Amino acid sequence: MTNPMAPAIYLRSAVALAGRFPVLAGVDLDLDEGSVCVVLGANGAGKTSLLRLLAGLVPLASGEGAVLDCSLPGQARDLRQHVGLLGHDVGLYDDLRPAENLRFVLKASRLDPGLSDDALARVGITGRTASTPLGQLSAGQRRRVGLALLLARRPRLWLLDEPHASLDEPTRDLVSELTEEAARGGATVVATSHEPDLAIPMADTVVTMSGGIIATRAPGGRRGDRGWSDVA
Amino acid sequence: MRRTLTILGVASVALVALDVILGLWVTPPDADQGELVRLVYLHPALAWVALYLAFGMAALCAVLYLWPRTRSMRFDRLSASAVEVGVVFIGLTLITGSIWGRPTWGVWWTWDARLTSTALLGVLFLGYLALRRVPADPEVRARRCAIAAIFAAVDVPIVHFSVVWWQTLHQGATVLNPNLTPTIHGLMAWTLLLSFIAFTTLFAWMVLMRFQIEELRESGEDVELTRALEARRAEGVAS
Amino acid sequence: MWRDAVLIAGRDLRIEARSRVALWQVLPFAVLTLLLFAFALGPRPGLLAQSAPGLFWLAVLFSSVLAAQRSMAIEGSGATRDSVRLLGLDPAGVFLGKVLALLAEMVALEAVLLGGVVLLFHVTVTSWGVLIGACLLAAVGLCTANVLYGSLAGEARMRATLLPVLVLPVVAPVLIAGSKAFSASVAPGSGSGARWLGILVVFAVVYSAMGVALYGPLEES
Amino acid sequence: MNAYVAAGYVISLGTLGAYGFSLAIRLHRASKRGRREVSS
Repeated sequence: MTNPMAPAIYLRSAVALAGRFPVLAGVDLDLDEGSVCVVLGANGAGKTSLLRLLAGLVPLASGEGAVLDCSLPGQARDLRQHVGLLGHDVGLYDDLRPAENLRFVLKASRLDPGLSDDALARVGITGRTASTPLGQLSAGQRRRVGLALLLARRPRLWLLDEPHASLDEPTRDLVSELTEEAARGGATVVATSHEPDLAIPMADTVVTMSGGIIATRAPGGRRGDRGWSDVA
Repeated sequence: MRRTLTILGVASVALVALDVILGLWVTPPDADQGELVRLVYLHPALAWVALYLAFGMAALCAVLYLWPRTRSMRFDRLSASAVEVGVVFIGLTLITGSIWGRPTWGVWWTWDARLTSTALLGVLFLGYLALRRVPADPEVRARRCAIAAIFAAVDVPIVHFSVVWWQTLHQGATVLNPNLTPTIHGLMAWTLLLSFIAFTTLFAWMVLMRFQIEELRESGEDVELTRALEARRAEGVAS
Repeated sequence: MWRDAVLIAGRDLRIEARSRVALWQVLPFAVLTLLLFAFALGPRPGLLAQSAPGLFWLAVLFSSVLAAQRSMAIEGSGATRDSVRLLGLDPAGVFLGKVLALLAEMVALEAVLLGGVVLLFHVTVTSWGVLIGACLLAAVGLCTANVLYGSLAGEARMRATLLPVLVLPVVAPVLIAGSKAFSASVAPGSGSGARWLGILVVFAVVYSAMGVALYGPLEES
Repeated sequence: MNAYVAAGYVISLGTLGAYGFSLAIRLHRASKRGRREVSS
């Protein structure tokens, strides 16, 4: 496991490019293992690109970076297996049923496919919805399947892109609950959001991004189980 | 860099001019082909540049780009330049080939093994150029094009053998079409050699120019990158 | 590698089983091309039988490109591609998996088309061994080339038009060798079939090897 | 002078000339753009 002192995420003036455009123009970020960080900011500020950089899906064009002891951009490939990314589109196969989707991903990650059933039960995908192809489920239900995937894979880094967007009340509570549970279980969570009132209470750190850099950083409302919280 | 370009340019124009003068006026016509043989100072040289030089270079640069230690965008640009110039030469090889074929076989196009495989390779590298135009991240595009160039190069022998076997069964290459390069000697041989040198230099000049265009375009974009970074940050501060 | 290959092949075939695209779209297209060829060449049986080898392989070629478009569509773009890249599968395994899935569809397609050609074009095959061998080898060659160029062509909107332009010139030798092998299997006793099978073997081996070696960097893009 | 030979030479040299000329123009434009970027 990572030694407790080294931060789970360490970025120094990180730049990421989309073609010729610098979506990330010098990001500095430090996050500890097991902490929850919420990233606020306008559309186009670079929030999603930050998540994809942390997932090792976007090459670090310049600057320094290390996530979960994998240095970027060199060890991006090794980093990916420890990362769970959940965006607006859940990134699974519409023709397959939820359980089949999960079993495929679990087998690919060398995990026991049996985990899929209780993960789906945990997020409330049971009975008829469990046997209808993913394509025919609603956005909320698809998001739940995405969450079930994260639960089953238990990645060390959870990257959530606007997890609360377009969800009903119970599903939103489920998102917050599962995120808290994951962080308590030692996972590091980074979530972007447009709903500060929902996001801040569940976060140790809240940063705002604009113009491809981190503009402000403040502590969030979550009392870390370590009992400290520097009330700025 | 500019100086080498101009020297190469002058040299290639001079050599090609010399080749044309010798080829058209100084060298004697052939015994059985008559004046038509003058195309021999054009067609084989074009074909040599197109098939071996251009696509050999493209494949080599592609491998060098893909090889991690020697990876650099310059090889990608070199490979692309070689393909673009190569496609022009392949077009001319086909045109001069069919012009030469018209009086000898009476048709503009024959399914002669060499012409067919040249045409197929031409289409193959048109696919490369089509792939190159797909908007993508420079590194991603470079990687895709390098792999496409290697595929095409690997396909050359397969295409060659399948077309040659296919063609010989079809209508017997040796019987119908006289060997395109008749046995020649003396001044004609020297001119032929000159034609190879002239067109190789011309090829080198064109590839270098095309490469320089890409370099300048790229360096233009690097300059823009630093300005883009400042603009991006300013955009943040403003909002 | 093989573990991932089986996994990917299973996924692709399961998606095909659910969506039945190959069965209800690619197969009719293949049979349709046979009919169109017949309409083009006219009903005279002698002519059709004589050109049957070429027509069969043209139908197989175009259908293989269609099937490959479908197979690449499964990879999806954006979120789905991201989530698969997060799984850390062995690229060579992914490549072989996709080829195996496409191969299953192609062999079934070739079987149906073979029946179609024999029936519709009154073809009497003497040495089935050469023909079946050619069909299988060519299918491997076609599938490997199609999967490779499918991932090379990249995003969906470009791929529809780019894939045929890229892959058809490359698989021309398969068309040539296939047709010659087919006519060798129809003409009694002419032993030149082996040469064409040789080309098909070389093609299949070369493109499988390149796929295993180069699919990694390809997927990175 | 045989018509075919003439055609062959004219087409080849014409195309090569035109392509070379287009390269020269593109090079000139690119280098001008390159210089303008750096200087501005």
